[in-house]
Amino acid sequence: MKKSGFVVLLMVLLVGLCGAADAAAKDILIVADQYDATTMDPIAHNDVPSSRVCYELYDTLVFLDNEGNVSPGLAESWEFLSGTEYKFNLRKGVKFHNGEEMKAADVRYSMMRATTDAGAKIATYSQNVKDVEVVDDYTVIVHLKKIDYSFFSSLAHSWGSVINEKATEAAGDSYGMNPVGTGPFKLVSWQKGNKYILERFEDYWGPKPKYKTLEVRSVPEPTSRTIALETGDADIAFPIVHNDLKRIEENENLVLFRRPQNSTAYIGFNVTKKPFDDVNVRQAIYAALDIVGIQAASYRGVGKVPGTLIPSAVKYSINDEIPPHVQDVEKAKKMLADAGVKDLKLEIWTNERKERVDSATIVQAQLDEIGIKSEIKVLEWGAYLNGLMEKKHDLFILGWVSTVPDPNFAVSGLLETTAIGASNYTFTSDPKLDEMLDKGRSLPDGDERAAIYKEMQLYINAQLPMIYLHNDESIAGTQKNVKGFAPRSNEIHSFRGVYFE
Amino acid sequence: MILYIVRRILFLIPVLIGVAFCVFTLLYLTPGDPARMVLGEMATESAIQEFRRKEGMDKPFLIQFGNYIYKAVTKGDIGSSYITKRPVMNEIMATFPSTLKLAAFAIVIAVIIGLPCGILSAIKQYSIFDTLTMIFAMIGLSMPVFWLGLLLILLFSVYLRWLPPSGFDTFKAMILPSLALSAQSISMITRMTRSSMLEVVRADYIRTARAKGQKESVIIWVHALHNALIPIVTLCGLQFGQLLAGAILTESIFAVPGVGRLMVESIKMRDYPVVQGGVLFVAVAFSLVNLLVDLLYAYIDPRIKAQYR
Amino acid sequence: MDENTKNGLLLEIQDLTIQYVTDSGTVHAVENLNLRLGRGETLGFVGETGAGKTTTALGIMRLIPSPPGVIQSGKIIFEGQNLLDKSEPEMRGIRGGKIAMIFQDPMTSLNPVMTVDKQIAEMIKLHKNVNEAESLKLAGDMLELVGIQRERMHDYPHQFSGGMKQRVVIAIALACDPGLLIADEPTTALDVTIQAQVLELMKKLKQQFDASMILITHDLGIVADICDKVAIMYAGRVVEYADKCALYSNPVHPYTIGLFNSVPDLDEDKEVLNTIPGLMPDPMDLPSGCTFHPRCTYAVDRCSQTKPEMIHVGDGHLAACPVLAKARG
Amino acid sequence: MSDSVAVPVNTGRKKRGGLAEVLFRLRKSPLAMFGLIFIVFLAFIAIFADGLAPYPYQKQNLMHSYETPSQQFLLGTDEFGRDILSRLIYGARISLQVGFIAVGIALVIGGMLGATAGYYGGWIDNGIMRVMDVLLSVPQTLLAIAIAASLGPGLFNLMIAVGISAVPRYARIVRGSVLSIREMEFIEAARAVGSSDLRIILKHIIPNSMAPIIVQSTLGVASAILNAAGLSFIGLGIQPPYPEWGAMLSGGRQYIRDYPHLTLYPGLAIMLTILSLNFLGDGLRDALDPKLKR
Repeated sequence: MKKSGFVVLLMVLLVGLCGAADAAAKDILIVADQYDATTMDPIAHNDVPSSRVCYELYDTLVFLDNEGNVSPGLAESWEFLSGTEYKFNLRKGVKFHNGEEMKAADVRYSMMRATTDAGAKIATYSQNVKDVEVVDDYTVIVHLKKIDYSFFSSLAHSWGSVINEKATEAAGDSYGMNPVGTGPFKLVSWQKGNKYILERFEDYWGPKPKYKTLEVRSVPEPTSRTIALETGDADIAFPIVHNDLKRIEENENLVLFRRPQNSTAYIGFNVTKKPFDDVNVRQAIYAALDIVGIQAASYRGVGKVPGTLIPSAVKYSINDEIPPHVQDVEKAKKMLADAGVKDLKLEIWTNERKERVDSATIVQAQLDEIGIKSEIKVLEWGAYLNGLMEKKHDLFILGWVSTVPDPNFAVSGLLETTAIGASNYTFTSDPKLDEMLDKGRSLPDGDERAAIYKEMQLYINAQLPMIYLHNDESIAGTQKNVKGFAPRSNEIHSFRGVYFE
Repeated sequence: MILYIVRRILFLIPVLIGVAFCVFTLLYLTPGDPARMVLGEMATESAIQEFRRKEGMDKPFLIQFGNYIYKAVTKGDIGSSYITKRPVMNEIMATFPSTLKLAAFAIVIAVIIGLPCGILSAIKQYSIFDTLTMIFAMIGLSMPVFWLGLLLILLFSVYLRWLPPSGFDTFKAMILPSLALSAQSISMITRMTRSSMLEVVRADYIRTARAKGQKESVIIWVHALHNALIPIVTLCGLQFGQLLAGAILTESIFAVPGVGRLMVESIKMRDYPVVQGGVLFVAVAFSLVNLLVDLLYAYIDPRIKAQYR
Repeated sequence: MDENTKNGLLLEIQDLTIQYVTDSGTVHAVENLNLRLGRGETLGFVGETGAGKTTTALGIMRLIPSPPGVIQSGKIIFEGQNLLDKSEPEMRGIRGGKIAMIFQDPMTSLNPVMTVDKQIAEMIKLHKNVNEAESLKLAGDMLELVGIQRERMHDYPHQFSGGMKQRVVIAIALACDPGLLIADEPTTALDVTIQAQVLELMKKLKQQFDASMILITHDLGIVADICDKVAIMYAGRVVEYADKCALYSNPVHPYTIGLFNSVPDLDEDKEVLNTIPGLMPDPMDLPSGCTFHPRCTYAVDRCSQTKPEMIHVGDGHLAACPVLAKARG
Repeated sequence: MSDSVAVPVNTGRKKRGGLAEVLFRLRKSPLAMFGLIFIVFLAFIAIFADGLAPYPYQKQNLMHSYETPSQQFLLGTDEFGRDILSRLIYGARISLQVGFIAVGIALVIGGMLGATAGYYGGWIDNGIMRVMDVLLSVPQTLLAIAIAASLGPGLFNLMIAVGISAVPRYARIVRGSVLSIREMEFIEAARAVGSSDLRIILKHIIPNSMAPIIVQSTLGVASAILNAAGLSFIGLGIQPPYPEWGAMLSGGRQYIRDYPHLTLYPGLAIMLTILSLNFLGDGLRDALDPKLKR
């Protein structure tokens, strides 16, 4: 009776609702993302969902395409005056969402703001900016503190977005909720934790989007995202998890996109702690692990095991040239014995990400076979970072995304001495590596730069401060009638060019 | 009566200060440096120091707490989110409607189903209907909401494709979370109604009514129900209060952008002002709902009204 | 039995047996009970707690809670008709209208969430053809009749004292001029001073309304004050039935004698109060034969074997003890 | 009192000892007996998990992942090919541990606070109960989450978080029953013969306020297990590879479409356990409370 009451109630509700499906012409693109943006201030974040919305709201001086080629953005052309001086000629007649014209002063304001504490999260990119010189309303010269050729491509990152000085100053602390940019979309409403709605900016300088409204919902549950695609509640959904790949591929109304991502998940060693300070111990542990199997079991056919620290799509990568790692338990035992390590007990730390926990679980089982007893600690993000900062860890699983596709950013943030206290959680401090990194930055693109990074990758592999676990893929699903969309390797997917067929 | 309300609200103040103190202490003990979390892995040491200074985190614990209370009491300012920089109140108010809707929906479902089931069960005590209802109620009570939520998604979203598993914008999308959330309340209200009715039905004044020659239906629906309602109303109020704050799991399964999820996310992001403000807000809401219940109580029960002076 | 009473017979109970059937056994609450009540008479119903007095009263009202209560057999003839044959709707017309009941505890007998005038008016509306306003007016009249100011008619029960509540209960009971009033220990829960007032009121009103009354009590003093006839109950049976004077001057059944002896006598100076030895038997497991025999000082062998019949021991005086009946008779 | 309508169930029946009497009454409720038997069964499983489980709970077998129930794996395997049945069996150990120890913590702390408050009254009572009011004005789930977050994950911390968040309830209940018992004559008598306060509390008051406490504790174990599973579900609970049911459920939810058995069995296990405890608690309430006899 109670049950049937339930069902009757549901039926009544449903009959009433199912009829009222939307019949209007398609002028809205609905995207199911995993998380909501944290802020729409381009320099107050360093997370992918926020970067994605900034990409639609703002423009940068230069654009980078999927292959890493630079094309003009707000700057029509540019000139490298020297290693530390880049001159940009700005596009004329570009309007902000508030109607003002974009001028050199705004570019200067945007960049200099990024060098203050407001830009602490993207300091990696902005710290080298010395000054921005306003030559005239449509010309600026960016002065760097020291030569760094990786800087230029970073300008295409969200941090390089040009914002409106007046609007930003007026909004003060609440700017992150009231963005004003020059991008093809402007913000209509944002319900935090749920969705934001953008609308086509009719005065956009470039090609205008073919649809009026862009709605991005945050749907944390992978199953729910796939269902949203299947039921037509979403036009585009990402990321898609491995167990739903086939489901989307086999669905004739849907299209699955896969693209290698510029990211590396790794099992790091705390190299300041005994016995992990010994490269032989690190190598022994590496030998004990069937990394290929672990990656396959945890990520289930998505991505691949990296060969080096620099992801394949980033220039000068030799990621795909390294032969696959082979597990050798006997060798591992011997190396461990040679290093004089007995009865090793260790902790493997990870955050809650399922695949990482899964990997840790398998690593634990495999280490057991060479007599290493390990305990897994799954920490919630804040506690995890804090613990790493305090150097209490042994092994830990973490990932690194090269949002800016320059090899420098793939390595420096993880292993350079200056990154200790920031994102260098292996606490690697290797003068030789630091020197190579310096040299790599000071060279313009070319064979010489390529050689340095190749050498660097092999050197890191030999030192083994971390075991590479996984190069991820950007996987997205769309409705069949959605065209002009392709996931990007840095996960900053763009919806500017999407149209319906 | 008004005096009573004012007194109750005044009484809330020390309780809230106590709550604030507890939360403050808990957060103080929580591992994870908010400055580091907020500013990111690449933040420089000076930026972090500046942040800590600006947020008053360099001061001793008690001074931090004192400042917080001082600002909250004198200016009604409970701080701004570390992450969005918006006032905490705005953050909460942005999420509260969803939670309120969810809780209200759930409690309405619970009353609509639970009350009649409980009454029928009591009238037909020991019948098959009664036994089945009680077993179902117990199952409902024992069902972990996160499991029920998954089962509902599996049934209604995956297999039947009737209802969306997430999104809280449309009425359609609100059905599943409300149902999942209401299961426990339905069971509790059913059980409470039954036992309350059974107790009342045995009361002397019901016998008096019978001795007057009154019809059984009038006895049940007028005499008994009115008296039985007193504990039921309390329970509904308590349940509603619980739902307001206890929807955390439901909100996370169905991606409802509510206060509960805001709390969990803020704890994870170490956005302490939001956590503090959120817990305080929930405590206030909880207490106000309880006050409301007490007032409703007086409306139903004249004996209690007499005590509210 | 005198003719007068017989002609004016209002209520006659024949062989009434009521049981409570529970999981742990059957409670023999009332067994083969026989009783008569004439018009205008007041019958005192005396016995210890658990003797079955209230059950008998509820039986007359057909308000035995069921389950577990079951009226197994017997007849309850009220105004010449067997109440046990009545349908439930017919019974509803009789309850309150013709037979009204006053319950023991005035504290709990009134609906706490209803004003008293409405509670009285409810009774009036059920049995008299009046509208809401009239019924409320009559309710006010009834309140005045039982000695409560009319202004207080809109008050809730909790605003009255115990004695006043019982007055309200009496007002409800008498509101429809019933032929029979059953009062179940109406004063037990009240203070002694209030008891007298309430009893006085009941006595007065009973006369005024010309009703018969069954007064359930364990207080022999009250019986002496109000009643015409007395029935002594023990373990579900009436063991002695007589005129008040006859009973008080010449108690026959050993239990009755025991009861009278246990009343403290101010004229005598005794160290110890006389009590009846032993306890009431377990109603699930009654002794065989005369249920009183285990406690009876006069018991002989056959007392434990055959159930004693009611025996005439005088004019309208019956007792269920063959041993003493023979001795007296 | 001559309310002869209330059936005197107790009179005359042979007097049983307290426990035997309770068990006797419990036997009459099939649901409560079901609950009791299931919990005893579960406790048995939990204690002898090492002998009963067909596989170690952490034993991976990647060749056999996601298998549906079969002869080899009675309830199938999870994503690592770990035997779900074995994990459920070990999970019983964890869940019961969490449930009972958390309630134990809540009972000891809450009980002491409540007994002290109720027994001494006055400003001590006032002080303690105001603090409890503060804790009660934060809903239990939220409180548990906050405590769990501040302690960090782990079995022991989970117990503490769940336990502490339940303290105010027990303090209230114990205080309530102590208050009602304190006024009774035998306490006066004990005081008159010069028993110490502690002795009175321990020897007289606590044993006499046991009934509501036992009932509340039984139901409390259920809610503690549920709470702990909820915390594990949102990732504030127990570390892998320990097979906590809530964590198993959470881990399997990504596969709910393809392999519903990963979530079905842990969910069922939680539900049955809670159900049994609730049935048992209800039955105990009826058996222990003379007023509720029917």
